[in-house]
Amino acid sequence: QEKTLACEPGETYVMNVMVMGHPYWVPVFEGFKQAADAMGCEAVFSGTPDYDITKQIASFEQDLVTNPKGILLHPMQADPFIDPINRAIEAGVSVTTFAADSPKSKRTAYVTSDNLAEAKFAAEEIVKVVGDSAEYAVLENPGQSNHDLRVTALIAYMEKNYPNMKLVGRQATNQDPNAAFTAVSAMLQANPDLAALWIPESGSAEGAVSAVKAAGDTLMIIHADISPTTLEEIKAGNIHMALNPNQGIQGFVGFMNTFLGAHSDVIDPFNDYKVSGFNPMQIPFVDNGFAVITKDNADSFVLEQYMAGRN
Amino acid sequence: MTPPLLQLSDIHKSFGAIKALRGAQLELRAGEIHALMGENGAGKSTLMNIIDGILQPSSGEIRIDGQRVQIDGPATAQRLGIGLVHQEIALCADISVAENIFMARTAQTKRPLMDSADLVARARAVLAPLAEIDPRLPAGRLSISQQQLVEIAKALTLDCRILILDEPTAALTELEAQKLFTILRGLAARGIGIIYISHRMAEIFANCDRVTVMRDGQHIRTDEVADLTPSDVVNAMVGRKLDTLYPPKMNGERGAEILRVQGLTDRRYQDVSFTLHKGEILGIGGLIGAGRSEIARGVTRLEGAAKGRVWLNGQEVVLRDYADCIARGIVYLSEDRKGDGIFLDMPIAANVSALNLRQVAGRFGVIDSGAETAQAQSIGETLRLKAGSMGHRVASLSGGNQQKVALAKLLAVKPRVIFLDEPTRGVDVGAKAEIHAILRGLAESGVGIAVISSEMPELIGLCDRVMVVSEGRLTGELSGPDITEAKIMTLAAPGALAASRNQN
Amino acid sequence: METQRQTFLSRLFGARETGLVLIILALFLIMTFASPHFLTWTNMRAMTMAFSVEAIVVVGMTILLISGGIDLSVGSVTALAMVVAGLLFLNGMDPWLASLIAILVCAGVGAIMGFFVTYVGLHHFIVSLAAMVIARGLCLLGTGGRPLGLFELPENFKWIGIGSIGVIPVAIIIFVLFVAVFDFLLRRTTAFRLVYYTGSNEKAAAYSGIRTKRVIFLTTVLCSTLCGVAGIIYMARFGSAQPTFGVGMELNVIAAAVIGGASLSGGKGTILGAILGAILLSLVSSSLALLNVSVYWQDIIRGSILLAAVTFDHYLVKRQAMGGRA
Amino acid sequence: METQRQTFLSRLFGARETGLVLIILALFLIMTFASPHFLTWTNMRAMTMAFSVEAIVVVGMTILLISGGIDLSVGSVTALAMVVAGLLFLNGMDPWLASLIAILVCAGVGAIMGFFVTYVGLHHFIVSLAAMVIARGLCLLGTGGRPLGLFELPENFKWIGIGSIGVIPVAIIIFVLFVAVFDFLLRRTTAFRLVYYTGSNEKAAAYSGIRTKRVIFLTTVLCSTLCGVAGIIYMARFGSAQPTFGVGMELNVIAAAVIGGASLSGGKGTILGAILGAILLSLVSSSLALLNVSVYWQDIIRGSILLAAVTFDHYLVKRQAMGGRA
Ligand SMILES: Nc1ncnc2c1ncn2[C@@H]1O[C@H](COP(=O)(O)OP(=O)(O)OP(=O)(O)O)[C@@H](O)[C@H]1O
Ligand SMILES: Nc1ncnc2c1ncn2[C@@H]1O[C@H](COP(=O)(O)OP(=O)(O)OP(=O)(O)O)[C@@H](O)[C@H]1O
Ligand SMILES: [Mg+2]
Ligand SMILES: [Mg+2]
Repeated sequence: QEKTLACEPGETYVMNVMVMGHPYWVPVFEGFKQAADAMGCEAVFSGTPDYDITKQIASFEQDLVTNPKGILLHPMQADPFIDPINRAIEAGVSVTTFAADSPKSKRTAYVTSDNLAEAKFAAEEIVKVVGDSAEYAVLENPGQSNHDLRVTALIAYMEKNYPNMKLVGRQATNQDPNAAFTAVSAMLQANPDLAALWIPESGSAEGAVSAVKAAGDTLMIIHADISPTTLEEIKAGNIHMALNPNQGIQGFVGFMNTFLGAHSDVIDPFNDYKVSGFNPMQIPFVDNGFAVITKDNADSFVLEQYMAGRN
Repeated sequence: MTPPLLQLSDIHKSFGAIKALRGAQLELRAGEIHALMGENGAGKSTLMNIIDGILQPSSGEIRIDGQRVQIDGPATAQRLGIGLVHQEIALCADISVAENIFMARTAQTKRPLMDSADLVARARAVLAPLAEIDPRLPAGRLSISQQQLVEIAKALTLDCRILILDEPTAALTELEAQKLFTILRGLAARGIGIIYISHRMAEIFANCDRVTVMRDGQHIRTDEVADLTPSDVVNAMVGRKLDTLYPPKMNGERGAEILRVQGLTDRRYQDVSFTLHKGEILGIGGLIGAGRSEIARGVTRLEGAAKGRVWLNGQEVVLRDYADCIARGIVYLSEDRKGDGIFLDMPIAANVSALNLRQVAGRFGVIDSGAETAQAQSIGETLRLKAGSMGHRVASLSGGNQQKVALAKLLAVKPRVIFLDEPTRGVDVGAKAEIHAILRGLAESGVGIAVISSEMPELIGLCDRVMVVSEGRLTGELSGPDITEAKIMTLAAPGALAASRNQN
Repeated sequence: METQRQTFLSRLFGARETGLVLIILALFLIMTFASPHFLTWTNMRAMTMAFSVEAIVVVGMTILLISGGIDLSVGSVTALAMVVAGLLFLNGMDPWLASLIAILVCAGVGAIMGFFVTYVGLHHFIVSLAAMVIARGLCLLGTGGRPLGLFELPENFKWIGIGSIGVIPVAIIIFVLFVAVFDFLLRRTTAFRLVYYTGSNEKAAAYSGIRTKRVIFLTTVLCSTLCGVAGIIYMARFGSAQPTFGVGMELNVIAAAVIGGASLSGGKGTILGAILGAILLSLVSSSLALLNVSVYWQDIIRGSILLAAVTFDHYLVKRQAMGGRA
Repeated sequence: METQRQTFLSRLFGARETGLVLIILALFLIMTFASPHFLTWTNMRAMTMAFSVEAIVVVGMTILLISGGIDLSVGSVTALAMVVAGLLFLNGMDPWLASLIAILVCAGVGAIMGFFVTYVGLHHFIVSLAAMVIARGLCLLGTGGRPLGLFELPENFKWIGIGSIGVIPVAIIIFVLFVAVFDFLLRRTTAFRLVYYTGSNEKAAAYSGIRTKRVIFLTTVLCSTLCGVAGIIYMARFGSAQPTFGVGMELNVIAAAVIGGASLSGGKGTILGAILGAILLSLVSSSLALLNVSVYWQDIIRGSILLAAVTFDHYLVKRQAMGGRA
């Protein structure tokens, strides 16, 4: 049999996520599809609309029923997916995780943007703008691992490298703009010298910026992810900057890894895969990088424009 | 000849397979008080609900002043001048008495704003001839008889030509009933036609002009009251002769003491002491609000925290709560069957077994539904309960039959002491005689029985001894031939206690 | 002296509300000592802004609860208003007209719920649950799950969300207006009294010739309509329409009404009480944020204060009821 | 013929449940034609697993609803069980003992709620709302907001979550057991009959000598305890303890019970009905996922099916009720 990298007719790959309606997935799946098209494969978007792990596991298992060649999975939680992923691998389905991992499972690869790198970048940016002895605050969303990591890593980095930076506020706003509005309003009251604000997602950033505007204050806001509103606020100069994971590459590379995991017969690496029985396509971690969005390049990040004319 | 005010002809109504009305008819003239009588479940309330538009007949026609009308709801009925006092009390518990009384007015008014002060003043005026009730109290705070009076007041404020009262006096004493009839006479004199439903024979014969008797959803006869005797009516209602209305009283000496209550005191009654004996039925008489119900609920620990001592069969007992009482065989039949007497949404059988499920359960507390049904069936039969099956919800029964379920629930536990608060409220004459016979039998078999009743003939006909309560105190006790209406009324009147003290 | 004070407060707020007012005053006092930033104009302003829009939804929910209903769809319907108005605006419609249409759409959702409740005979809970899911679906469908950026909204429109008249934000003025008007309507007008009657005992109300189905239908529509109004103000405030806005709002809003004396079985409640409930909930959240209490402790403290407040209020109301009888 | 069939089904499931069974059968039939993957063992297994643990919570909620209560804290309390057991295990305790303690902690939460409801006299809604917030706070506090990895749980413990007896998963066997036992208890035993009396008319129950406060207290505790059991099974299944687990679970669970005939005003409902309600909800979700319906349409379809099913069931029950009187 000829060793080529292309799909048989009807060969299908699935991208499975939680909270399917979330706009974050749109450019990721777009990248996934682009790669699938290039290889002549079918791409399917699946998962659960809810924030509910039992439902996501059920949808993952239902994906398996349809006999796909591989699944690119965003596991809502790490450990609950160990067993389902391993069963999928045993059944001969290639599984790659993205944006959230299940490290103890036998998935072949994990594609993500490096939250630690984002946090470090944000910390350095804050220090660059407000100096290394100022007051800063964070909003958080406890329970969601990537958001959690972005916040805790930044705090740890500051403590280690800039001991004069003072963390004066830390509030859970859970992506709710109204909660962020309340929390930031109170922070501004309690800390007149507050200089910078790090927010791990865009929903809270929207509330935060409207609170800052309502209070007539100026403050350096830097946040991760992007939404149309925060994009406009960046253009207007009310938000300093946003760090946005490279979603398209995440999807594209995610597909490639899943695909390679399914076509591992073309790979013959210099290691022990033959005796250990592992899939030769093993990568612990692929960084898809992130984009820095400022006033200058904001126009390239209008999702509507990007998606116009695509499905 | 002018057509009658209201004419119903050949009305049919079924609920599923049950045919509640099978060609009922009724003719009401302006200015008359027209009694409507029939056994429990004969279809009286159903017919009235059809007149008020709450139910739609399966077939038949309704004419007012000879004009055929379609009544699609109470609002339409009101526009046609029809007012109805329901058998079941339906008041808004959180809302003031005054607002309850004028609810229909508020619904129709064109005025945008409420005028509370005016409402209270007018409510006071309407209530005044009936009873002393503060119109600002929420209706839920009133006793059941006071609520009944509010229901009546509500109907009296309607600007109606046809007034229907469905057992308005079931929870009232003769005094209030008399006041009501005085008002009704006045209304009739102004040309208003009144349909009056009651199971109290004496009332009918003293106050009504004509009577229509129904049986099994059909019209039996309509006559001038003057042309009839009570036994004619009973005969028409039940389709057979009733020999005696009341069972024979105790003959000879009463037996051993079963229950002794001493010095019972709580907020609304003081120093109440009495005894119950084997073979004897004790009546408790008094006016509305005298505190009779509260005394019974105090003994049985259902309400308040009464102080006082209780002996059961000569042994002093400490009763902690009502569950304790039931365990010792002391039970209470509530006067408010809908509020706390029955479980409307549950099957009849489950209602009857509620006080002691163990009786119908096998090992490990597993309910034997066959035994449960059989129990309800057998008690139901003795009480002449009219029901399709013991599995039906109590809500589908007629008012009188619901009362029988409430009673069956108590009788099912084979109690040693029973306090019965208005036990025959809404029960027809036939079943009433049956219930009285059962009570007499129980008394003879050694069950202590105390009956609170607002119906004077019942107290006089049934009880061997009557104690009278006035304003929370015992004012006296009558027995044997001393039990007469006049003597009871003297003791019951407000201020009776002071009067009796003065005599001594 | 103490009695006199109580009577003064009682007269001002009605007996039912006095307890809540006392609790809120106590929290105010504590916070004033706990944080120097608490009793500042800006903080008061920010705190009021935080609940002023949701309070409009609380008004609708309270009226619906009084009539014996309940509405789980308030959060989604609020989001739906934002999305509909946002989409229409992005397609070139005048924002005011777009808002009006969005509010009408919300009213339509309420009418559909009302239809299923009154004419089909289903329970409010299940109908509004279905409506909650469907309305959220419509939001997703309309936006593809992406928030709509409405930065281009004209200033005169944004004014209702972020503008001020003098020093007082417009949103707060709108809030006070809605509360005052509906409190008056519910307390004093014959039309709204029927809502209490219907909720207290639907059968009794029907027997009195009140068209109870119509009352329930209309309160359902009113609640959804007010959600629509709130959604529009949120849109003006945030300059965006978020399809996921208001998830979980229903519990917060119902809690406010219940704390304020409304009952889930109908017939009870006042607008003023419900708003005080909303103020209490919001005050606690704002205070915890102001004191920068650890995230992990916030929920525990918030829940405990809620429980303590309701318990205290309960005893107060009970004592008053006792006293009232004397 | 048709009547006979109906009678057969009715006898099997009880009149109230027949409608739901018919609806579920219809969906089954449709799905079998719509997707070749539907009627496969793996799919059935995945679908059953998806609701089998939550169904245990549905059992507790149904009993509580019948007694006239409601519990919004089920999701947090389920998470609390996971967190408590997980922390104890990580500190070296035997997982079975840790689970027992966690379940007792949940029962304790229920007891506190029960205390506030019965002895203080607050409403279940507000008490369980406070408990929901507090329990969630405890979960966050215990874990620092991060899931606890419990990969080291011994196999014999994980077995209850992911093991099988023959081809049948243990979790499904546990679910069937709980449902069968509680359905029997509720239908047939004297102790659980008291729950119906209490919920149907609390005052009449008290006037029948039933210690209604005790009944309400115990059903509240039972519901929380069953949440604890569910939490432990989830932990065994997932091999982790998630502090944010179960957010929004309460609505789903209450919806299942209400679809199955329970009433928010108490006195009505059966376990079997509630479980059928849960199956219906889960079946719809799973089917939409299997058919790979666009996410933007899923909510709309889900809500509409829910509404249609409840409406259909309502008419069926109404017709039966008519006929049933015969
Ligand atoms: N909603 C209902 N569903 C089923 N059956 C009903 C319903 N309402 C009444 N019935 C039946 O119709 C019959 C007539 O009842 P109705 O209430 O009219 O009797 P009634 O003459 O008023 O009796 P009572 O003197 O006891 O009040 C009874 O057999 C009753 O069981
Ligand atoms: N000041 C008051 N405070 C509270 N309740 C009152 C007051 N006045 C009257 N009531 C109510 O009136 C009722 C009168 O007592 P009770 O019912 O024992 O009287 P009764 O003699 O049985 O007469 P009735 O025929 O009204 O039942 C009480 O149950 C109580 O609810
Ligand atoms: Mg009747
Ligand atoms: Mg009485």
